[in-house]
Amino acid sequence: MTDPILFKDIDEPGLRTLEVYRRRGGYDMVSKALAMTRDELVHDLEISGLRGRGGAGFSMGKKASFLPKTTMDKYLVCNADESEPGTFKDRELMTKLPHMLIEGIIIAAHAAGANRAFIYIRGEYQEVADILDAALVEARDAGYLDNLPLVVHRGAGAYICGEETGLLDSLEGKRGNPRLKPPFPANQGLYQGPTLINNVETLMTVPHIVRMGGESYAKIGAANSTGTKVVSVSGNVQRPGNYEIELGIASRELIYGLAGGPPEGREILFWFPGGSSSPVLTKDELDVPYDFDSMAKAGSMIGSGAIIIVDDSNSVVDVALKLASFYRHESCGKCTPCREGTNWTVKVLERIQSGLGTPMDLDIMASVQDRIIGNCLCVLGDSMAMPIGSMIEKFRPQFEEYMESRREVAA
Amino acid sequence: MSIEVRRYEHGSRVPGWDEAADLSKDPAQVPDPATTPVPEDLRAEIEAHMANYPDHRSAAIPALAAVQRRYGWCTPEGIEQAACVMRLTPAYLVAVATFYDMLETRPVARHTIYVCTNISCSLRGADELLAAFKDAGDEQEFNIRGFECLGACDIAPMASVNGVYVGPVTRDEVPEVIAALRQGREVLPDKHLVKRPVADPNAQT
Amino acid sequence: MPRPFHRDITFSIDGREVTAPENTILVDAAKYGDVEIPVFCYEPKLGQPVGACRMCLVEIEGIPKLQTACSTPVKDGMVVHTLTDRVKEAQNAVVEFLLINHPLDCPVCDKGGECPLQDISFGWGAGVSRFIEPKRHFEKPLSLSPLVAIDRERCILCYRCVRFSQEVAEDYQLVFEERGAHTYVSTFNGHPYVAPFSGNIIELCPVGALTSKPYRFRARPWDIEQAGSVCTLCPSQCNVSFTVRDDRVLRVLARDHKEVDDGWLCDKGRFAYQAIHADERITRPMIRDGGELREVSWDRALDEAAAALGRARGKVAAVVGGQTSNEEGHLLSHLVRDVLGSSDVESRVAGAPSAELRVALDHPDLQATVPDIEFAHAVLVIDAEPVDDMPIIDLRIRKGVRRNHVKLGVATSRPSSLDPNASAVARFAPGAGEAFLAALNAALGGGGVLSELAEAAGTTEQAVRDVAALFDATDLVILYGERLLSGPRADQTARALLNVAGKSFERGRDGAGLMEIPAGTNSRGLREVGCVSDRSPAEIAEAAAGGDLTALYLLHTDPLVDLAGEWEPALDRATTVIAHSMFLTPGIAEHATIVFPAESWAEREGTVTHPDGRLQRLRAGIGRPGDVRACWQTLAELSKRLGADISILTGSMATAQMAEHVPIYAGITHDELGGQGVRWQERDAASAYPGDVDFGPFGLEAPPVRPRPSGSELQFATFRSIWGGPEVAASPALQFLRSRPRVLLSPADAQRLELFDGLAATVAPDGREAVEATVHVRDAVPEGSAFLESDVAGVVGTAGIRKAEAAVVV
Amino acid sequence: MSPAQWPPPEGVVQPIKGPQEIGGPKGVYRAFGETLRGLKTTFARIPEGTTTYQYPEEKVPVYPRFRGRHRLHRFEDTGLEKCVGCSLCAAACPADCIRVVAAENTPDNRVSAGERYAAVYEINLSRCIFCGYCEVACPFDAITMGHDYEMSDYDRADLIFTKEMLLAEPLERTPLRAEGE
Repeated sequence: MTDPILFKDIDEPGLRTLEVYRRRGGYDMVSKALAMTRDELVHDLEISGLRGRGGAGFSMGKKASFLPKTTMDKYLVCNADESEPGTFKDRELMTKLPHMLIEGIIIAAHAAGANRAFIYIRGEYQEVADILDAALVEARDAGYLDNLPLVVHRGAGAYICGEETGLLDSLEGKRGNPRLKPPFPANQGLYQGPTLINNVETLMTVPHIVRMGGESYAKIGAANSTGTKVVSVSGNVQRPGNYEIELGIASRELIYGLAGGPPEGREILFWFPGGSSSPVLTKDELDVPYDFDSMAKAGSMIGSGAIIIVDDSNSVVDVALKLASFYRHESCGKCTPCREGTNWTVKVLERIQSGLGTPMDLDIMASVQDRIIGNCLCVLGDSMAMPIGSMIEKFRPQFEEYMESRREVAA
Repeated sequence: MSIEVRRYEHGSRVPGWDEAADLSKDPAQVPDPATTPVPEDLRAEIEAHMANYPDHRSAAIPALAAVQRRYGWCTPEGIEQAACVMRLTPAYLVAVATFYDMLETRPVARHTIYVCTNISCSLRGADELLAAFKDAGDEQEFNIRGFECLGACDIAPMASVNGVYVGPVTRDEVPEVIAALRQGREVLPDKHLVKRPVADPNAQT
Repeated sequence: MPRPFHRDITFSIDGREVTAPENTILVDAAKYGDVEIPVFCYEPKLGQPVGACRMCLVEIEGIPKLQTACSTPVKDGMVVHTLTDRVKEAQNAVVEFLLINHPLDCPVCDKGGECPLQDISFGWGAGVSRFIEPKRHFEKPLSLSPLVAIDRERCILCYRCVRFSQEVAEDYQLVFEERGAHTYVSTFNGHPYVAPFSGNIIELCPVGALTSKPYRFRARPWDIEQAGSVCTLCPSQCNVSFTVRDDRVLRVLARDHKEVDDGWLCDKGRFAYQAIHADERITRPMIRDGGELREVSWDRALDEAAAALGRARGKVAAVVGGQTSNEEGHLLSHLVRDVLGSSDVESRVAGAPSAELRVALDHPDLQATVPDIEFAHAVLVIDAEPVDDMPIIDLRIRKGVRRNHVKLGVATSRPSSLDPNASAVARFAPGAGEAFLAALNAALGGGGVLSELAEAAGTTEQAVRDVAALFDATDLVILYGERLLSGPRADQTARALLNVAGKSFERGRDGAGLMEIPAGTNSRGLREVGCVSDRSPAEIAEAAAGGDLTALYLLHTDPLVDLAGEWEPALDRATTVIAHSMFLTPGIAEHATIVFPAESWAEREGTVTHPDGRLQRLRAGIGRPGDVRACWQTLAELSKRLGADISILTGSMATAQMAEHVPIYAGITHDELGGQGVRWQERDAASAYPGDVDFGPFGLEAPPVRPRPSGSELQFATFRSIWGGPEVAASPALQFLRSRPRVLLSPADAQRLELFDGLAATVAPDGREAVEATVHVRDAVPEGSAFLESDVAGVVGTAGIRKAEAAVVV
Repeated sequence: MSPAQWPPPEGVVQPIKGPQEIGGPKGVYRAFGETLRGLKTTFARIPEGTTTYQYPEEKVPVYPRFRGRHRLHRFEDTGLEKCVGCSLCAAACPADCIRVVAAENTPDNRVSAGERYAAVYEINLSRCIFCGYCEVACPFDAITMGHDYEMSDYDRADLIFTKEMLLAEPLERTPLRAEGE
């Protein structure tokens, strides 16, 4: 295990202030990065192999290179609308290292040629937003933001605003409905201008890449999944929390070694490797290495890097209903399959819970998930359909058993 | 025995769906400054937000949040005032306000307690915690809501009390939270999220 | 902005090679190959696609996921499949999802039979549903406005209505509230959706969620016939289609014409059809007998009219209303001039510029077209409020600004609804149009002292300069209200306007030019067929009051309502007043001696000319009620009885007769006009337009000094709102919108005069009868000006305003 | 065969056998045999008695699915009309003999169960071809074909049946054929 990069000395008292952060070498990379040309910086980011930490896992350097080199207004938006159930790494990072984010934004804005930046933070994180605002005042006073107006924009509670185009609409002051793609934000994003959108963790990694150089950063982690990743482990584990790991370690080590595994006497029923929208894996799939490609091979995804452990004291139907209800609540209602499909799934699951379900309902539900996947405007519909679909596929006997027992209770 | 299937979510009808337009009202156009008085401080706050963005409409959420802070919820009058300052129709703002969970378009109590009831928290007893809160606090005084993931699964089950994250909260601590709010004390000072160290043992190198 | 040009490309759809313009949206491009892709939310008139309904998913080779055809522009060599199993599965899925919560109450639904959801479910749905949970049930139907009912159960959230409100009409009153499955269409806090164009959402709705209250349950699609014609209620001359059942107009729909109306209608055009079947309509000829108008036979009425006109030979004047068709105008002009030997046939509302200047202003080289507004670099609106004077142009201007970034300048006295879209706004004092133009001319380097002229116009130097900045644009379109060129100083104003136009664009350039927003529907056509006189209407009135004229012919107009000037004594003094009218408006009820029933716009045959020169054909959609006869027939008959050699038996013969006498319309026939009309400037006969034209630049006189109001007096002008006119007054559904006197005041003046919003006030214009009106305090009204909504437009001067007596009691 | 080949060549034309010679025993049979065979049937019916219906004193019974004059129905419990005025019958009618004008129910004037009701419902029975499509088209079973076939009248105008006439309880004038009859 290499030394932590983001988490190094993270609990040092006063790290939130500019003074302590600077004493620890903070903002040193700004001058180094600004001295590089845009192309050099983008190249460095590209060879570092840094992939977006927000969920999609797209190469950060490539994304920055897509922005046209015109003189028009360009924007950098930091996606701090961390709402994926099970994810809380950005909150931790922003609470403790607000200046590192600002430093990352300044460097990334240079890489993208952006002349205006926004941090879109979810409205629930009021304390974190206050911390960021305070840091922003310090940074502004210190002159770091002279050429880059940076505004912390607080959301007001909508999961869909974590989707990049939904976030842009919300930031423009509209309802946070996702937009059609193409055009992609890199061409027509915020206020119709080219826009680079990155997750908090991605942006905070940027100064470290500048410090280490892209090549040496690429040496950490697994092939095609370079670097370290902060993983949020929650649910039925003994030590829930954020852990910075080198990508590619065995999931078992992460869950049992770092987070302590499920409570005494319990076993893992299934687990979400990348937030609630990733297809679930069973306890037999604990040895899959924790990196982008291995997870994809196992039929799931790293997503935002949030592991949720469900132990065998829970019923898969209850978790499925919780999940489906969440997505129904958060569906923006713009496109038909997501709006109606999430609603339908919840209704069927509720009926199963009330004892009126039949095995045919499972087939219908599975087919509804199939009909959602790939037909929606954004990924929210898929985010429900994939885990629910995988639950029905992997836990059909449990579903049927549950229906049977419920029918008896109801009778 | 017949089991009642819930007709619609939460067993109730969706707010708004049964509402007709009141034909005696005038159409809601952009409020005219001449006939819409706006409190000076509210106007100043909204205008400051508007100045932050290239397009003043971006200030919709901050403006609505300001209205909510001032009036307790997004009152129709408050929305009209914000609309007047922003030169938008009130319908624009109400469309935005109803989209977001944290903006209230119906009257609510002064203290807000959001209990996260999403997967991670509910695996650790959040549903029982929410029930305990609902039993302990009355609706006139507390706006107690089960909320979607609040992004603090490490302290599950948790609650956001007037914006302050506390957790893990046990059911026994609920009366204390309620009492602290009533008396204006700090809520569970030892359990504030911002004071917690990182769980990662490698971080303290 | 030049209009986009697309080259043709070839792509493959369902195995057939199809040629279509490049970058056409796939849904439209597929139609070139006779392939239909089902859609709900896609509607190109509404702007950018939203891709919300997901009905149009298709497979495109090379792209792994299904794509929405509504948002994919077609490219050369693209290979598209719409019939594969994957696509069918997706289409079945979307239909099934949509029908989950859509009630199957088609038999009671007004949309049944003409419902896209029905058609698409039938054509692309699986035919079965696996959804066994109870459907949503809510109260229905609910009012959304006095004109529109909403049924939220049926709504499929396709975004069309809210997009219309937000992105076309830009009134932003109709929005989505809540989110997800709870989303519903609503307005703010229960306010009704009342806007000039609100009715369009009914036509846009692809299900029965939004229905027209006046049409509710009147007929089924198989009960009705559609009759295409042109609406003559305003100069927009929108192409409409009348829904006819049992010889009654039950509904008016838009008949898409890109060069005229872009497929939209205003609520007046959409709902005022009720006036056609109003009980108040005159359906038989009437003669004043013992002070009372009594119904008589046509023969008797024609005899009396011919006799009276014969007696008044040489002393006849005709006033022609804006809704008169070209044929009627021509026949009346023939009757008055050639048969009766008089010279006064006037269609304009007030004094107008001299014939030479008019020829210059209307010259084909200076003429802008409606689509030019959308594609110009800049548009300048002078002294007109499009939404009241020519509503559909308002939408066109907004479209240009929104989609093509056209720069808009607004120079008016009254605050305009277009102000928020404008990049330059200038407010000048009521009636100071001439001074403003002179100032603009000076700002453009045309001579004169800008500061003095701006002062004379009651505006600021900066405002004039802002407007002048628009003239950097290559293609500039200037829209001016007819009232700008009315009044005693019309000539000077017209010269200033020509000077300004000369600075703004090259003559003869496509995409730039002048366009008049006339006071009457067919003002341009009537001018061109010869309904212009040397005397202004006010002078005619004076002559009649003085006894110089003994017979007045009122064609589709009531001077007391429509015209400024002193008409009461004129009508009193004239021995014969013949009127063609649909309704007994005050002037006609009081003064007419012979009244002929007039056809409504749904019953009429003939042609009208759009302000940009497009001749369009009116076609009768329904039969004439009662004893009503065609107006051209009556006029021809009168000429004949008075000895003219004229024989017109059909509407097309009337058109031929008119075309024969108007050189620039030479040879026009109904066949040539077809359903879309034709611009006369684009025909060969346009060469008959006078060639020797003086376009200036002219030396300008100093504009007159404006009267300075004092005390409780304010500078004052009247305006006619879109809801004025007898048609609105006679339509039951539009009663709530009917124009009522209201006076707009600035907050400062209101405070000074101790008036508040909503209070009743007495408005006493200089030298006119005082009117009681409701006070509306508006921030945008400039201090010192007041505007009164009234049927008589264009009264300008000063007025004393004070609290009404009644207000004190309250 | 193409016209060019006319008249056909020799040998192609086959002579048809003409009528046999008159007379002989076969001739006698041919004269009376067929008549007798017919009379056999006639005489065999004599024991069955008379089958002539003495209409109009006596009426022909009809089958249950006989399509006679239309009826409109009401709900038995509420008394509301079943017809909602959807006009589908008018659309289905091949003779174009149905005219429906709908109107909206109000709380004060509730005629049918749905939002709309038929303010005017007319069937022009002089044009009706009794095909029963209206019955099939009706989504609410509001219109059915009754058994009455006695609709002749002296005035064509009287053959336009209004909603009131169609809704009225009809006189059961037509006997129904019993089962198996």
